[in-house]
Amino acid sequence: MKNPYLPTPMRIERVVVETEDKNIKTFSLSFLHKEDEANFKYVPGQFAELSVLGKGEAPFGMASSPTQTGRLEFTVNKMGLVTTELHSMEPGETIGIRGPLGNGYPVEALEGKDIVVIGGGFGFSTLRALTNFMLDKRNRSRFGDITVIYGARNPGLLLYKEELPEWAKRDDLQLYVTVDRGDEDWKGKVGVVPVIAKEAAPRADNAYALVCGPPIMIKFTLPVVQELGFSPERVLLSLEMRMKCGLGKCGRCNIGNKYVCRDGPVFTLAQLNHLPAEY
Amino acid sequence: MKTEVSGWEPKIVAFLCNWCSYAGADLAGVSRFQYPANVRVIRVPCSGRINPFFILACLQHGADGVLVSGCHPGDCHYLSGNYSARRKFALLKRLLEYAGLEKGRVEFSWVSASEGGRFAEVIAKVTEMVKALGPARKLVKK
Amino acid sequence: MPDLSAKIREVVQKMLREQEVELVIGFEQGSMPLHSTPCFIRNEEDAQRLVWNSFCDNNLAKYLVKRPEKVAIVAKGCDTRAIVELIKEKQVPRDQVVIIGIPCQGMVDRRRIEAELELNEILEYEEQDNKLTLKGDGFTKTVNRDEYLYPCCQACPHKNPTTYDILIGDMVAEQAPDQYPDIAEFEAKPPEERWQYISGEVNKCIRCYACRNACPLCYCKECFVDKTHPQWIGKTTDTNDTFIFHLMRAFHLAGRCVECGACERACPMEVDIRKLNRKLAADVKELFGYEAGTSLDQIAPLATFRPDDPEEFMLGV
Amino acid sequence: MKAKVIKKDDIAGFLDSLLKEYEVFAPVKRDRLVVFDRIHSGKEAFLNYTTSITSPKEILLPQSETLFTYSSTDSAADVEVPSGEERPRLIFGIHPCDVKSLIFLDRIFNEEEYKDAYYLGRRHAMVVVSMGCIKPRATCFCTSVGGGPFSTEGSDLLLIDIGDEYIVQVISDKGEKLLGKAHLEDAGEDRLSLMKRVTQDAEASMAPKLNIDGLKEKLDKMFDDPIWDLLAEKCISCGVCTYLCPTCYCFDIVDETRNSGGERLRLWDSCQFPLFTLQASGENPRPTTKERYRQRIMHKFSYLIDNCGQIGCVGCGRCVTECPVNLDIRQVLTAISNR
Repeated sequence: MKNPYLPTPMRIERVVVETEDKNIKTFSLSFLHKEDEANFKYVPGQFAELSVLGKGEAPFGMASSPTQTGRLEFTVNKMGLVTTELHSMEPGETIGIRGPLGNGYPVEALEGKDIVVIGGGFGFSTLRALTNFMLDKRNRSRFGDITVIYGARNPGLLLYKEELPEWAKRDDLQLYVTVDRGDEDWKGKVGVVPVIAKEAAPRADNAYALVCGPPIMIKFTLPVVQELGFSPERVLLSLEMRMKCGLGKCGRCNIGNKYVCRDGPVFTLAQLNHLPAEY
Repeated sequence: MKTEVSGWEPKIVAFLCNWCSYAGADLAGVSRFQYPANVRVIRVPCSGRINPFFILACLQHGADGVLVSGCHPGDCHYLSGNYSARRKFALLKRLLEYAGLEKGRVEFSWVSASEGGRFAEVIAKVTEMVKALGPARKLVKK
Repeated sequence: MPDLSAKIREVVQKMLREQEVELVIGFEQGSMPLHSTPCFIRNEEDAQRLVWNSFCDNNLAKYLVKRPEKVAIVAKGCDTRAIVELIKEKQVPRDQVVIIGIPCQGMVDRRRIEAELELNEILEYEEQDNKLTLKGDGFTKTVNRDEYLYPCCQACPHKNPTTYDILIGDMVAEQAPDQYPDIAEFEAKPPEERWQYISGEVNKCIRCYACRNACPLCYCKECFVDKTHPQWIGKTTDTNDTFIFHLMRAFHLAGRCVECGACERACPMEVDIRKLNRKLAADVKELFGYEAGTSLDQIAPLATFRPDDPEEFMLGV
Repeated sequence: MKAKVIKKDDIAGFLDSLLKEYEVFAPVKRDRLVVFDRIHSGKEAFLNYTTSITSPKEILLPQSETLFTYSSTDSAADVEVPSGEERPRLIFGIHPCDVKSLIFLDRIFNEEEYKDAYYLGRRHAMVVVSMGCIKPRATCFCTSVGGGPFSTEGSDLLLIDIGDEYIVQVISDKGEKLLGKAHLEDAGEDRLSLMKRVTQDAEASMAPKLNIDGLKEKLDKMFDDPIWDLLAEKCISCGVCTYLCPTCYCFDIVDETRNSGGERLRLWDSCQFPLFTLQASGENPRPTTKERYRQRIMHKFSYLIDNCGQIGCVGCGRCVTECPVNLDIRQVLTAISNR
């Protein structure tokens, strides 16, 4: 068995500064060794530990779709020791990766269903991966209608600014981009995610809702999706928690008897309803 | 316990306050005073800025000696930074030596902006003391 | 030692009845012989649980920091010293705490008694006046409590509360000011021997931080050992890192340590922690004339200075 | 079951013979405390003890261990995993409760989906020579959590003190092999009946069992119970209980740099430390002692049953005797059961 603590080297190919405050960057990485790439099979919603030798590791969801080969993307918010170091790194430099970890979105269960993606802020990264996965021409026919509702606090904090207009042009995707507070240049929607979700009112029969965002958004969005008719089994959430090993062993990321790193990070609302409300 | 290693030159970190001791070092340079080249200078705004961890981190990671130097009492640019520092340093120096660290590894001095000559003398003295002690062995992280 | 339990209960019941405070922090019987344990009393009936004996060794001031409610606290000399420092450091508002001061006759070092009895486990004990009667499987032994006081209690010059709102029991005679003879003796040893001794002590440390967490004056939200950015010291039990942890833990308590010995009692590995704390306490007293926790008015020594502070340690050129 | 006998005076010599083949760990005395450590001579072993202060888990799960080293912090550089132990390990004089903790750790670090190479490197081929507890402490509660002072589970040999000699019970083939060259005398009827008396006396001297039947079912309904506020009120969030506990295994992973390179380390961590769950954003989902103490109890007595069919407590009593504020897990479990 492979030693799960050993990082695999990857080269930074491209760094995109996502937000105006420059605190969020997306790193595009390629494996130094071809065989490592072949071994890294993942589904949207899974995550990996990015490793900077001398600083440590931190977990991030894959922001890219597995349909896009040759590159892995991670959207990194500058927060602590590892992320600060990552933010100082440039294309050509090498970092390590451990993964894929966690369960990811239940792609097979989603097949044949309408999909409603609801994301807020930084939590949108793995939902973006899932959306691109579904939009891939080999996959698009496997899913029903796709609705994407994505919000940030202000226009400067919206991620994936190159990609959103592309999505907007498509006729096989209903896109709602919103901000809590606009500015002079902002022509789009203004309003918090739960309100926009209620307005958009996607049909709930034969559909799944996937929700990821800050706790406050989740809190107000869950009643909305349930009002729209999504049963708890059809609402999926991706959680986050301080993690170290990513293997369900180091003992810190559990909610009740489930480890976010190993049993999650994706849970149905029905599962979460059976777990304690706190960590 | 003296260990004279042939060809060995000590590494000494000197934390100098921006307003007095650093200027004193500058003056020593401009005035062409000779002093040993063992010192690596770190400029700090005030001797009051010195966190004891700065000193311990130096010893842990390869310094053979540490010098902290600030303005003479009464001359602090921030009025009382060096007074507060003096109390801290008094306790720290005593604690380190009590725990068995050699006298002379960690030293404190006052050097003003006009004391270029004194700066050279302080450095010479510190270097001589650390040389006599030999390479740091205690608190050094292997 | 007089049994003050009944008096404490009476006072506490009255306080709770009259709603003078919402909570009283005191001691109750512990779950093992020779143990008392902190307890939190919120109603009159529960006040019956309160006890006072030779094993009320925890420093309860630990529990006062950032309390939302008005609290009364049962406090020995060292507890009151800690409360004084906490008040001065603005961690405890003076008007939010009612100090039930208790003159203390020193607490008993159960580990020393247990070590002497070796494998004979104490299953029951009785305390009467100055005698402790210890009973176990097939043995009964009576000892004089005063011979088994904690080292910090033996040296304690402040057995009486340094400040209080209510006093229970009679003030006890204080012994002469601490001259720190143990520190002087240690200091007289060669530096290498001191280094070896402290290295040996810190090598026992398992970095559980019980010393820090038991200390009434350690309340930082983020301790220096937990900092990652910058990381001051490594997190392993490497001797140098652990040495620096203990040096700096003691240094952070310079002029604040009330010498209650909570750190040493909490340490499962019996590290001689007070060797460092007491050095600083001795120096603070000698250099700055300050004894922690003895006065609400005197400014903490590292929060002030005098232009003529000693500087004999400075490099003379 | 085969039973041999060995004189107490011959133990040091027996250990010396084992030292030729094994890395031997045994209780040793350090000042007033007994800890487990590697011995280099049979004389070092100190067997006349009740409970060691630290648990022998550190033999399998060191407080800090190197996952790998690197000569440069460039992630393209090769990392090096430390090579495993060369000689098989032998633990001597360990009490049955601590042996139970080794079996517990096996189910965490050697399970179907996760085999920890570092752990297994130390555990595989390990020989366990345990020693029955003829004098359980009043704080021992092994019998309440499925163990016993003379339990043979997990041992290869079990020693029982009958005065000047130990009865050596042969539990496994490994144990039998170990005795191979020692040529010990059979115990014989008289000694065995003496042993029976000793063990019966010891068992009878155990404190009454805790009444904790149905504890898990209780706990599963009690996450939001206000009792947690009270139970944890005196806890000071130190790591004594978790660090001394033979089954607490939670860990941290950190990097340490030296010169240009460094190492990635796995260290003991404690769910009682606020930092354990503190996120980089400053958010802490377990902000107070209440949440952290609840996690400790829930993990040990509920979650572990769901996840690997065992509880995380062997009843050694270390957390009971060493807690600086006398927060007694026996009282806590009883309070929960009485809820």
